[in-house]
Amino acid sequence: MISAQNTIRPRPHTTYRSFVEAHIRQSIAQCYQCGKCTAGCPVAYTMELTPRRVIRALQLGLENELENSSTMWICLSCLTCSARCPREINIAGVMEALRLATIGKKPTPDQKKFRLFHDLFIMSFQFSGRAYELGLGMAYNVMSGQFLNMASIIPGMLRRGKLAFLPHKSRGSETQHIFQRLEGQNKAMNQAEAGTK
Amino acid sequence: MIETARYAYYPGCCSKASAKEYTATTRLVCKALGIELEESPDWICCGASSAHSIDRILGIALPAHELLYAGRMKLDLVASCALCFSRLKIAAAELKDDDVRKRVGEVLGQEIPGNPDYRVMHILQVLEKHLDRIHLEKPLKGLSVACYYGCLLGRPKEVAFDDAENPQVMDRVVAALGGEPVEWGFKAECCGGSHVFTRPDIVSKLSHRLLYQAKQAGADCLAVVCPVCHSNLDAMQKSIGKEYKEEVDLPAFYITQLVGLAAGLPPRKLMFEKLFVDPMRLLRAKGLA
Amino acid sequence: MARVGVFICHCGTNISGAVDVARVVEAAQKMPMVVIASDNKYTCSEPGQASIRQAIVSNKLNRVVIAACSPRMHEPTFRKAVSAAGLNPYLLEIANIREQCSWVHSHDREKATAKAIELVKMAVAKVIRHEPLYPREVPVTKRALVIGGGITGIQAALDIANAGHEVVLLEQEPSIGGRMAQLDKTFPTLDCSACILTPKMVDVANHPKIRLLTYAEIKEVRGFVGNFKVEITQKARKVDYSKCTGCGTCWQKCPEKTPSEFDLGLGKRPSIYIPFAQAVPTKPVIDTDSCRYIKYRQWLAAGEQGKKPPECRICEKICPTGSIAWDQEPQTITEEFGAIVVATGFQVYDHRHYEEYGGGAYPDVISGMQLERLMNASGPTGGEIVRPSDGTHPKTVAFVCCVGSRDQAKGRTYCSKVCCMYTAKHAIMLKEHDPDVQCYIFYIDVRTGGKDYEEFYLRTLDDAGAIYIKGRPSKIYRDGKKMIVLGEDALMGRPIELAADLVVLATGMEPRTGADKLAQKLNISYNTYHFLVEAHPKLRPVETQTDGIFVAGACVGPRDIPESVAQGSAAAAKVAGLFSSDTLVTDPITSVVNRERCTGCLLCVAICPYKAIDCETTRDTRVVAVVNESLCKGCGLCVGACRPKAIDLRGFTSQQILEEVNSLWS
Amino acid sequence: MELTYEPRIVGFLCNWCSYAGADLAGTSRTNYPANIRIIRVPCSGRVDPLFIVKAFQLGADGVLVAGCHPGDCHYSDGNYHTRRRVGLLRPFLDYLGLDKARLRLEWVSASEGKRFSEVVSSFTDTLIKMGPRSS
Ligand SMILES: Cc1cc2nc3c(=O)[nH]c(=O)nc-3n(C[C@H](O)[C@H](O)[C@H](O)COP(=O)(O)OP(=O)(O)OC[C@H]3O[C@@H](n4cnc5c(N)ncnc54)[C@H](O)[C@@H]3O)c2cc1C
Ligand SMILES: Cc1cc2nc3c(=O)[nH]c(=O)nc-3n(C[C@H](O)[C@H](O)[C@H](O)COP(=O)(O)OP(=O)(O)OC[C@H]3O[C@@H](n4cnc5c(N)ncnc54)[C@H](O)[C@@H]3O)c2cc1C
Ligand code: SF4
Ligand code: SF4
Ligand code: SF4
Ligand code: SF4
Ligand code: SF4
Ligand code: SF4
Ligand code: SF4
Ligand code: SF4
Repeated sequence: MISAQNTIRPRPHTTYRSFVEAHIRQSIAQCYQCGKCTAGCPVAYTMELTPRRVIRALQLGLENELENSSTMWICLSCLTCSARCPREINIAGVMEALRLATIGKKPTPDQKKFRLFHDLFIMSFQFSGRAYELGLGMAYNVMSGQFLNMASIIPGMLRRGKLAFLPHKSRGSETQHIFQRLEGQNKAMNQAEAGTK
Repeated sequence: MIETARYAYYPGCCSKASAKEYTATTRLVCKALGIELEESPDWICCGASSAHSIDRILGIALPAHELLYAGRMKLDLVASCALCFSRLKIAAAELKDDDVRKRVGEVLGQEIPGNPDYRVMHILQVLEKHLDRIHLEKPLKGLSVACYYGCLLGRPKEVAFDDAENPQVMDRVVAALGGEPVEWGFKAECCGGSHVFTRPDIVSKLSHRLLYQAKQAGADCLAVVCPVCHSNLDAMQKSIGKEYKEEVDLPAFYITQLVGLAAGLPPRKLMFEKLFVDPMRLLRAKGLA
Repeated sequence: MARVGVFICHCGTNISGAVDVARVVEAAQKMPMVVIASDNKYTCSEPGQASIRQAIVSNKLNRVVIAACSPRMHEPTFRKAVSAAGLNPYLLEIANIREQCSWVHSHDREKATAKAIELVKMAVAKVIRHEPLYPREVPVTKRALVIGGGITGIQAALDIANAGHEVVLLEQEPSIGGRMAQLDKTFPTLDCSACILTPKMVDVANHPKIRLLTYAEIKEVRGFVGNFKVEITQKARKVDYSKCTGCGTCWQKCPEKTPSEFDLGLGKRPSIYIPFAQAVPTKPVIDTDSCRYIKYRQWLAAGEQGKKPPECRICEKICPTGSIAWDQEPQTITEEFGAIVVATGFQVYDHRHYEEYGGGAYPDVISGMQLERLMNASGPTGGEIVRPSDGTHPKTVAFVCCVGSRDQAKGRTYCSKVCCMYTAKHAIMLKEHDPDVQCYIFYIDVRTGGKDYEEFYLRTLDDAGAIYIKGRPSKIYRDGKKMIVLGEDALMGRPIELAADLVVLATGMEPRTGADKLAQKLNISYNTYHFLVEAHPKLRPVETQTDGIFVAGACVGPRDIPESVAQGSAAAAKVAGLFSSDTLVTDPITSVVNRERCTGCLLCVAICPYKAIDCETTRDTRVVAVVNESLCKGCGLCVGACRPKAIDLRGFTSQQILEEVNSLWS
Repeated sequence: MELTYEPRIVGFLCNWCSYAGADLAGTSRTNYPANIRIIRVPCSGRVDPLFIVKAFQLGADGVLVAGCHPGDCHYSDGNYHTRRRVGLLRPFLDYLGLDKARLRLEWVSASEGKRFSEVVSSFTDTLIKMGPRSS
């Protein structure tokens, strides 16, 4: 990821930025780079682009750096940053927007496991209506290759009857239809958009 | 004679597995207080932290499904999980937007009435509202409780019902039970949430910080209002202790368990055996069991 | 019958170069009521003025029109000339045929001449409707009131008094001195605050022209420039100052101790007290909230309910002069002043609003002002810098800048201006007190605009070895004995966790609670934060929209001592200027109410920006508006608001303006 | 006839900003069309809508009201009242059968001599393009 070219060539008006600003209904030009968001973010210590720098990258139009970072996936959506920003910028919303903006792109190796988790989580209730923790945990462990993650507590969970062996179903399985209709809607909207171009 | 209060109730997915004791004691306590909870037979997952990360409309549509149910019942909707509460409340706010409402309606296959006012409450609010109904059989005297709210009850401002940094509702509830809420600075710091799968190191670090701070503040135990937080602070406690080479041993109760205890409900029904960190020694030491 | 004379100027060739003056003269002679029209090479020259004076006398003129340059240029000159010929100076109208005609239409002599004729016509139409107006002379009470006894008010009071005028210096607290009295050393020179302030306080107390009214408040302000009537409430001190010698026996012996406001809760003071050792006056007041005897009397009055408090009265017993006056009640004093200086200063932002920094719950997270008290040799710890929690000496000290400033989320967007500098000062002083101290300063930008300020800041790096960390912290919490500050080192782009023994919040400046109420009483403006508003931020920085009321110091905006002193002196100079004559001449261009037409709707009262309109009841019990001509500035806003056309503006009456319009088509 | 059409404009200028701005146009010898006749008022807030209506009734082709920029009023907020009053009057012009563009409200400061001459030029141009009044 380290590029040989470290010089920044600002491009303040990118589609990324417009997408993010439309999502949070605020202008990120308001950010005066005080760093309070990073200071309070519980996971900033493990991000390569901290929340303040994400905003900076947006201000300067450094799209590649944003796309290649896992920051928005490491973000816990805890809203600490948004709650404390002196300029009242919804930084958690910025993270959410960046997740949505990059969802169609090929994930970097580091992003993969987060995307996998979300996909599996959604799959776990897409058909039954309700999330199925055990299935999710096992599927994730198998597919991500991180076998030992939850291993230590699984026996305890079983002993306490805290893991159901079979998924619990919602009556009516409404979720399946929701996903179908959503897909239809998104397709229609994409077509409409392509049509206007 | 106390009047029964009725609410629509959204248990959330964890209620069927990891948070069985939370749901069970919520029902139990509510029953004891004359609060009726109406659960929708066909409730579905709110999508938690995943749906809104993948598709904005999906993140609203899933919780909206439940809002519509409560709307039909003309009841305020109560959630016991902080994460579900947050998603439901955010969805209720988003539905005020005409365009969003139209799209969500399409996805749900039903029209959503205009100008909707869906009221969402967290179980803490319900408990506080009906505190006067609790008959204190066994005041939690001498029990120092670190109330842990998690990051989502006070944020964002638009949906919060308490201060973002120093919330007080649970402290008031615990005080009303005769317990002693401790002052500590981490009531609303994040526990690591659902990163337990993807980045367990993060959960360990953040939850350890919480446990350590609670203990430092002189707490005997934690009171928790969210299954995700609870699993991180209770189930993971032992492995966190190992990782940080110090045994914590801080029982983490669901707030409903504490209410039940103070109201004199039998310990057996409060399902203390489901907790990973055994609270019985503490309760006996305090003369509460 | 109006007899109008019209005088048209050539201005050398400035006018005649573009306008055919002869034709204008000719046309003017034919205008209604014009008795004589003539021209002049240079009207404003002495011969030019003389010819007008002569024409007025010999033609018995009672109205004059001069067509020349802009009235903004020579109206005063010509008013004098007209008046020298025995005419009321307001029976003059000027047609601006230079700036508005010859100079801007120089390429078209025909059009310029035609326009000049019309401009003269308009002036004639207007002047016919002119009434004689008489400026009023009002006497000036050469006595000034200075509200607020901080450094600003002290400076203003001394300067006015030294100019030879009487001053009343009014202070709400028991002593003058303001916030500066609480400071230890002061940037950028590190003079000891008391050393430079106390002599001035003593000067105030001893100045024959200054009367000190401490423990007093403004109740009501009426009147206008030169003639204000002010009601002042003298709060009950419960001590008779005419007898008390300030011997100090009482406050040394009083058994009741309560947190000291002056030491911001870090120390205690007795119930009968002076706020600090160098207080002026050095006479005590009794704090009725904490005094035992007052509680005892309340207990008696409440029918002896509850536990009996001790009766005490020790002060009374030991006072050698019998000065304790339990039955003293608040008094109202009414005084007259010619000018008022408002110097009510600021208060320190209350960091309890920052819950993420502990909301005031951690004893070892203190404000900059509290640190001043800890550093001060006469402070609660005798100048020893210790942690409030356990009295140990802090070795690692973290500073957080911009607390309560530059923070829209907390409703304070402005920069408080002094906190960067006082934080630098604190870092230098801490190092001087204890060479083992290491300071870390969290900042967003370091702002050091001022003479020698940047050099002073650099000393924090060079001499004090302080480490500046760019980034606003997000959270402060306790871990064992340490306070942990969570910040970002924005220059490294990484989060930073700092374990400090003491955290100092550089809290900002905000106006005193109640500044808005005071401003309302004085009829001056204040902004959303309640800082007072000056007449012009650059060119009239100590004046207000209300004549005779001046503002100075930190009540107008964040200010340090050099600026506050400069403003105090500036306000004093303005007052002295006002007092330099015995009377004030008021502009007669004011509005006037036709009492018969007025329906008493009072729309005009609401619209007048100067509160110049009042209402009164006529003999036939109708409510009508009355204009206070001393307050009216002649803007004419009220005239447009009045539906029944009952109010009009002298010199610019509706009829006059309509005649001007009319003349263009007649 | 069309070629020699000279619209007549009445200008109400506040003493402190716009009148001074017009003076500055003069001292800097900035030429502008000679169609405007200026009436000095202490504050644009002194302009009674009646004056404007009267000017139009008598045959004015255009009326200009000019005052200090919002926030700069010599009398603190007179020009806000002006803005409101002129706003309220505009619909009334319709009723008189007049194009709204015949009434202009401009903010001209004492240092904007050039701007003043531009305002007069463009207003005169507009009125010439509109042609003589039909009512
Ligand atoms: C922590 C800190 C450190 C500082 N250090 C420095 C420094 O080193 N160097 C420097 O140049 N500046 C420093 N300053 C700034 C300095 O304190 C101010 O510039 C100065 O005190 C302003 O003086 P003032 O007279 O305008 O206001 P104040 O000092 O606030 O005085 C106002 C007075 O008016 C009185 N008053 C208020 N309202 C009323 C009322 N309604 N009726 C009657 N009386 C009233 C008040 O009681 C008070 O006595 C520091 C400020 C702070 C907060
Ligand atoms: C690029 C720039 C932009 C600025 N913008 C702003 C702004 O937006 N807002 C703001 O508030 N400030 C601004 N300033 C600052 C502002 O220009 C100064 O504060 C202000 O001009 C200072 O006024 P003065 O009268 O003290 O000095 P000067 O304007 O320098 O006047 C001094 C006068 O004294 C005369 N003089 C000097 N020596 C002698 C002598 N020996 N005998 C006789 N006469 C002498 C000089 O000829 C001169 O006319 C700006 C400054 C600069 C450089
Ligand atoms: S806290 Fe707000 S203003 Fe400060 S750097 Fe973060 S986004 Fe920008
Ligand atoms: S919402 Fe995300 S970016 Fe913001 S503080 Fe929480 S984890 Fe950090
Ligand atoms: S009065 Fe005015 S126009 Fe006449 S000569 Fe004097 S400056 Fe010139
Ligand atoms: S003892 Fe009496 S004279 Fe002495 S200071 Fe106290 S009140 Fe004044
Ligand atoms: S009565 Fe007692 S408590 Fe009150 S001021 Fe006098 S000595 Fe102090
Ligand atoms: S002076 Fe410095 S610390 Fe104070 S508000 Fe301004 S930038 Fe912040
Ligand atoms: S607006 Fe006119 S009628 Fe109404 S009170 Fe004022 S002067 Fe009288
Ligand atoms: S002319 Fe202006 S200042 Fe005078 S009374 Fe009317 S509104 Fe008030």
